[in-house]
Amino acid sequence: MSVLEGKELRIVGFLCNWCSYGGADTAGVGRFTQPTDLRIVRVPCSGRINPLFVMKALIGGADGVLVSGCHPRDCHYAEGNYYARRRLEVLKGLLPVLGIDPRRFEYTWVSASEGQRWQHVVSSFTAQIHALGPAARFTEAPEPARLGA
Amino acid sequence: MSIQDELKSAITAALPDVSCVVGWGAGPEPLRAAPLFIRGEADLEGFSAGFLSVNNPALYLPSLKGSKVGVVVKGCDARSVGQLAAETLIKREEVHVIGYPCRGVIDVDKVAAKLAGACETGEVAALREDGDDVLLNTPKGEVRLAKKDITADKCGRCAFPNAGNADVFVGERCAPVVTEDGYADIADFEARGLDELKAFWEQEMSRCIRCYACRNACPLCVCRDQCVAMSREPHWLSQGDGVRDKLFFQIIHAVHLSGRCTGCGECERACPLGIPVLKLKRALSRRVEKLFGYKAGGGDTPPLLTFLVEEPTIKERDWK
Amino acid sequence: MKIGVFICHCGSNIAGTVDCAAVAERASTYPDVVYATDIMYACAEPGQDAIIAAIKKHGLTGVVVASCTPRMHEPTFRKAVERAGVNRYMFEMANIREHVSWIGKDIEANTNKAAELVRMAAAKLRLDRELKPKSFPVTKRLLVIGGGVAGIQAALDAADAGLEVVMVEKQPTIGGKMAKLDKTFPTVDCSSCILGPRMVDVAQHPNITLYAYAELEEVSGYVGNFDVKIRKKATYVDWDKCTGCGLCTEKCPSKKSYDRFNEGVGPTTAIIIPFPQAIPKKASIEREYCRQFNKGKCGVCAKVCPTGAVNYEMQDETVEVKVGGIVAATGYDLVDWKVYSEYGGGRYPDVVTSLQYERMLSASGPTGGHVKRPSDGTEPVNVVFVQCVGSRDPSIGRPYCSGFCCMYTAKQAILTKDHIPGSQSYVFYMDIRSPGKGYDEFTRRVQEEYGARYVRGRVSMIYPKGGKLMVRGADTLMGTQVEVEADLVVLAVGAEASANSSALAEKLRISYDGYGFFMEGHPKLKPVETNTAGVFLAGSCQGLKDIPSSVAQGSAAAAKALGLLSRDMLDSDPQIASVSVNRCVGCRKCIEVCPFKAIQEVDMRGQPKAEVIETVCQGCGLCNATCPQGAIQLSHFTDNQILAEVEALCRF
Amino acid sequence: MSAENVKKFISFDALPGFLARAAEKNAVYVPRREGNAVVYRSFKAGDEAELGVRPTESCKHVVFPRGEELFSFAREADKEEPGKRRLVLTEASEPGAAVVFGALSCDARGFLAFDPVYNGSGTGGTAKDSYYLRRRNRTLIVVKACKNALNTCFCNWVGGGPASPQGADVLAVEAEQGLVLDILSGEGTAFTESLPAASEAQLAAAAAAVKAAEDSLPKAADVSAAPASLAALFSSAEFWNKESAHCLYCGACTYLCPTCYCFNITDESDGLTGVRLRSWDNCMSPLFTLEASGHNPRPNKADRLKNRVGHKFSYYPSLHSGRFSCCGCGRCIKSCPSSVDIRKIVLDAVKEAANV
Repeated sequence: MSVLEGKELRIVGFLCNWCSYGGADTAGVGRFTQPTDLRIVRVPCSGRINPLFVMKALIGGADGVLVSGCHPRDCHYAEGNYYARRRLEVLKGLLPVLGIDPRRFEYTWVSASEGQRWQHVVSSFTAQIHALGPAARFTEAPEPARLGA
Repeated sequence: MSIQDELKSAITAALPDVSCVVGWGAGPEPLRAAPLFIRGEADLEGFSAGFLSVNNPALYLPSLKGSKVGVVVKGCDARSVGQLAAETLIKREEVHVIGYPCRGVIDVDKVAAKLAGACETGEVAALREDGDDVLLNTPKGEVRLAKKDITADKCGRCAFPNAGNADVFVGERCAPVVTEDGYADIADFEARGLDELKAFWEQEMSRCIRCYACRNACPLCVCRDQCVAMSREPHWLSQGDGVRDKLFFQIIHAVHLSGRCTGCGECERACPLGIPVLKLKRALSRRVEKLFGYKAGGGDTPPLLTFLVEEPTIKERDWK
Repeated sequence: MKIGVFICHCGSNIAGTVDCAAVAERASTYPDVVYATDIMYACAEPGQDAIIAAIKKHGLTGVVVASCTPRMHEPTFRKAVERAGVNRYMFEMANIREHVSWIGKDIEANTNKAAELVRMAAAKLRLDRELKPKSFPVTKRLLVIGGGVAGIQAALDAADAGLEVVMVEKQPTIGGKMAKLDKTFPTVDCSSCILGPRMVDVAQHPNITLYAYAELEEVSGYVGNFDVKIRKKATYVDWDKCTGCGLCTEKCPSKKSYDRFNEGVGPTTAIIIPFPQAIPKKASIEREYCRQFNKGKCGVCAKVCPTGAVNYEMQDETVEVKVGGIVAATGYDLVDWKVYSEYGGGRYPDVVTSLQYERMLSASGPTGGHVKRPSDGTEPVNVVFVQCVGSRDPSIGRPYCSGFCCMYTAKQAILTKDHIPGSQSYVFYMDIRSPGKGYDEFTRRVQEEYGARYVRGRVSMIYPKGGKLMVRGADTLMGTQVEVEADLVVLAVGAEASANSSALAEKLRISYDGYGFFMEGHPKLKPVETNTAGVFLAGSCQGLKDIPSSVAQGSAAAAKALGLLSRDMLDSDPQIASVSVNRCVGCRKCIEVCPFKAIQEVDMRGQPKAEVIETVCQGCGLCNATCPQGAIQLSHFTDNQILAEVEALCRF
Repeated sequence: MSAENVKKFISFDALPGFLARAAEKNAVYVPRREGNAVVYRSFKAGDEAELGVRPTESCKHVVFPRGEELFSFAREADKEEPGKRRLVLTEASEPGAAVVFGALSCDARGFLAFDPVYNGSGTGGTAKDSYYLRRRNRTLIVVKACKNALNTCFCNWVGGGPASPQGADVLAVEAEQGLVLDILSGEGTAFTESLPAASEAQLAAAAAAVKAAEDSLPKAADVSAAPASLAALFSSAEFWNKESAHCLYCGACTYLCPTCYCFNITDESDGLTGVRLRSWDNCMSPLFTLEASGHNPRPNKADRLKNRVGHKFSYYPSLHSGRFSCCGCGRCIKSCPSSVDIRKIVLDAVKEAANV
């Protein structure tokens, strides 16, 4: 699906159900205005997030990907976010070498009570992506334009 | 006794207790050896370990699980054995590891570059080692090349030339080429800038024929028949020829190896189209090493299968 | 598959900033969508009926409702589709209220976003599979953490209904904060007369096992079958032998111990029974004050004990209990008021906390119910009460109102007059918060009948002057500075979540807010439930509240627990992981990371394979993200489903 | 020699211009060096064709793309009846004419193994693969004869040679700073129309070059017994386990092979729109014979390697008048990451079967 031309960029969020999705709900209940770009994929736990989902979105045309889970020590499943933290932190090392601006991916922790923090995270991440502009798409042409040509 | 003879004795000594010993023998052409499965002393005849022993014999170990096998290893191969054991993908006690000091192995592509204009590597009729050089019989006459100019890149940053975990070690341990892998190659590569790197991968991956030699040559890719590259459930990739899917497979491979890759470089060597796929894995290895001080192959639990409640090295963004 | 899509207006909550009809029209072009409409209130009865009717009329096999958050009404709609014969898991929600209409006013952007969220939901739904819950047996035993009034109420209600209850209290006695109170507002009746019998009931109830001076060490398992480890701290007195005669406390030579129960108003002994009505009425040694432990010799208590109960070698002990549900009722602590240097920061003995004052007022307290200045033991005349000490103060990170201080201050002013008829009370307040039955009348009585002088303003400074304390503050109603010469100053210290509440929340795997108060499942509809099935909340641990509210919540938590544990079998959530044995290579990575030990290795024709223990799996999906070949998949959140959602957005 | 069979000549200097002109009309694929590989790329003015080093891959993808869209489909909603879906199929656009310039002789011969499978001749005309044929018929192949043999070459074992004209429209032989072009088809005539005839000296030099190349090949082994030998060893697990021990069963051999023609068909769809895709498949892959039940009649690499070798040297010849489905290019040997050598396997099989 194409983004709202000129208005939005494609930003995908992966949020754990218990904390961050709840935090986004809390932000909504509090009517904390946010940019409209973000589309949230709800998962049970940040530990469910295979780093490859992030890559799939980025290679598939997302301009930004935001992951958010429960704060460390507060995972609904006790340990999921600890694993997520390591995996996502490691993943950041892959982006530059692929030619993807590492600022297009962030992860953070937002609890179900932190509506305001969520508003802040979404607003600053969206602003960050807009500052970077649309991501260059990886070609699907069988023969890409040649280097140095 | 020469190293070759010592190795042969070590293999002979091991044979009664193992179903086979994996090593190297003569290959289809002078520049290339082939993995050799030694089941009896008769098979020892073709055995040779040295400059041409590029294949990583640890590759075969998971499929031989269940019976005791022997394996002759270079230092880097031994790291693969260590990692497989750490992940319980093999039982260490089922593997009899025979190590020897490795001083580097050939990179046939570098030979090709040296011979460019004169002949192809496939035209080399014979190879003879002469100290630090090799002598090649080519249609244009004998060519002398310094080994250091045609040695694989990984050997230039080798910190583990002697199989550390060998059950039997043959010969004098040699000094490591470096003590630390500085990942300078990755830093240089990254310095090319995002736009150029994106174009680089588009160009390189457009050559990919999806043969999965990279995957199948990887000793730590143990999903093999069940690899997500071809499965529909889960369906990560289309079967098309597009660059995005082909690149995405390399991303899958790299992510699956993060914190596990020992940098043996077999993926990149195996690629018939010469795509430098090891770079992605090394970028992740560099990060894993920086974050967790973890070098795969040492026998510790892979860092992504564990955690610390407080991660001293992870600086999270505070969103202030 | 035949998908029906229902776009809820939620009155104007959604329709105000989302063109719901346009979303429905776009949804009608999505894969497998055969019916799409907008609807005024999807959750209301007519809305649910319309969904059911559409399922029947169009033969729908899956439903997407775009409305509020699934955390709110997913169960509602799942039941609705089930009533129409569709498996409850063939249902997806798109959150177009909290995540769309309520966070922006741009109708074009909102409408487009809503349509995309519906597209994602439909894409996921196409890959949903019918799921059926499995039944598993329940341990009919309830754990109550905390023996304050809320915990006591919960325990008694549950025990009276026939449930086995295990109560864990970290102090040597139950009773909590209420046991320290002299009287309660607004009736000014005796606190211990109300609570005392309830405490005795706990001790005597055949269904209640009490572990006092004990703490929760570890919780594992899941709803219906929690495995709990309780650490019984060493009391150095064998409670099986102790009769509570109190001889040891009389003879103990270490008489300068801090009296925890009495908030440090007067010293106590190293071996103590906290107060006469303590339950259990058993002695325990406070090791840090005991000569035997500090100097290595004394042994007086051991010598005098008629039953030989004292045992200096006693060690902490761990008890393991299986329970089906857990009520957390861990209460509150007072804010550390000593951060306020303007109030002396603890340097002036005649500045006391409301709780210390409560102990002075209590006939069973260290002063025998006589109000005396700690500095010289004289009876005060001018007593100044300072409210909101540590409440409504963002500068110390306590911006909230503690809720009960206005009322207890009024009560203490009344009691002051009762105890010292010639006294004069002054109350410095910010606002008087007195909603509740008879509460506002109460605060009026203290001023009108008892002559307490209420000054609206904050106290800026307290300083000593010739044996008195000068209390300087503003009278904002008069617009003047006031200074009162006080004999005694009582600080109405605000409350905060009890110490280590966050650590307990982590053990229980429940959420807590920034202050450490536990998060209820829903602020309106699930006030005593948490998002962790089988864990309930009672009392101030969820948010500060007075006694009646705490008791009400205690009963409510018991009712919820009873509802859960009245069943012999529970249905497991079928949104759990399952292994494709063909694809599993037995690498054990999932087993290694599973936080619940819910995966085991099994042998299948000589090949090692992973197997999920269905009732243990909690559905976090960590295994799924770990398995390189995706052989283990989390039902309802499979790789393909998440990929379908991603690809609904990122495929160009 | 008829007028049409006049051999032409093009100098290396004139070649880029000639290819540029050809590229204006057709897609022209030439071997190009990329990194450590030589691959076929579409020629653009200014490009340099690599006619010295032998291409890493074969040119079969020009006729048989690695991933070919057969058609696309869409489910369109009906405005009047929103619940109804119309399935709209769109055929993939017709491929244009293509030229492969600088193919190896083996590559051109490889298509001769494809043809009977896809043009119906192997099935009595019943099964014709129009997708294959439409590209095959529009692709002109200019073979550049090899100057000498590589260690891995064995085209002479299977009826080929460094300058075999089989399957080629034009055969180019390097001589006198250019190429002598032997025109072998009508399309080849049209393609080379603008070029001058070769001189006698050029022709003589070309003939000498061909002779030298042929002489550089070792004597061909006799593999005439291979079909029977391999059939005899069908059940010899021991033989195949031994031969396949070091094989890592990737698809490099089959995907680089000019004669491997197997494919897979998948629908790649987001639910609304999608394509039916034909992509290369290979018999070394465990999925190749995986049945829906989960059963796989070729569960391990020995079974699969047996099929690959057996197909090329036994089953295929038995169906297609004795022709091996192997052109002897040796790419499977040269590019095998674990140095599997099909020549050795075939010879071992012949020897082993003789002993049985």
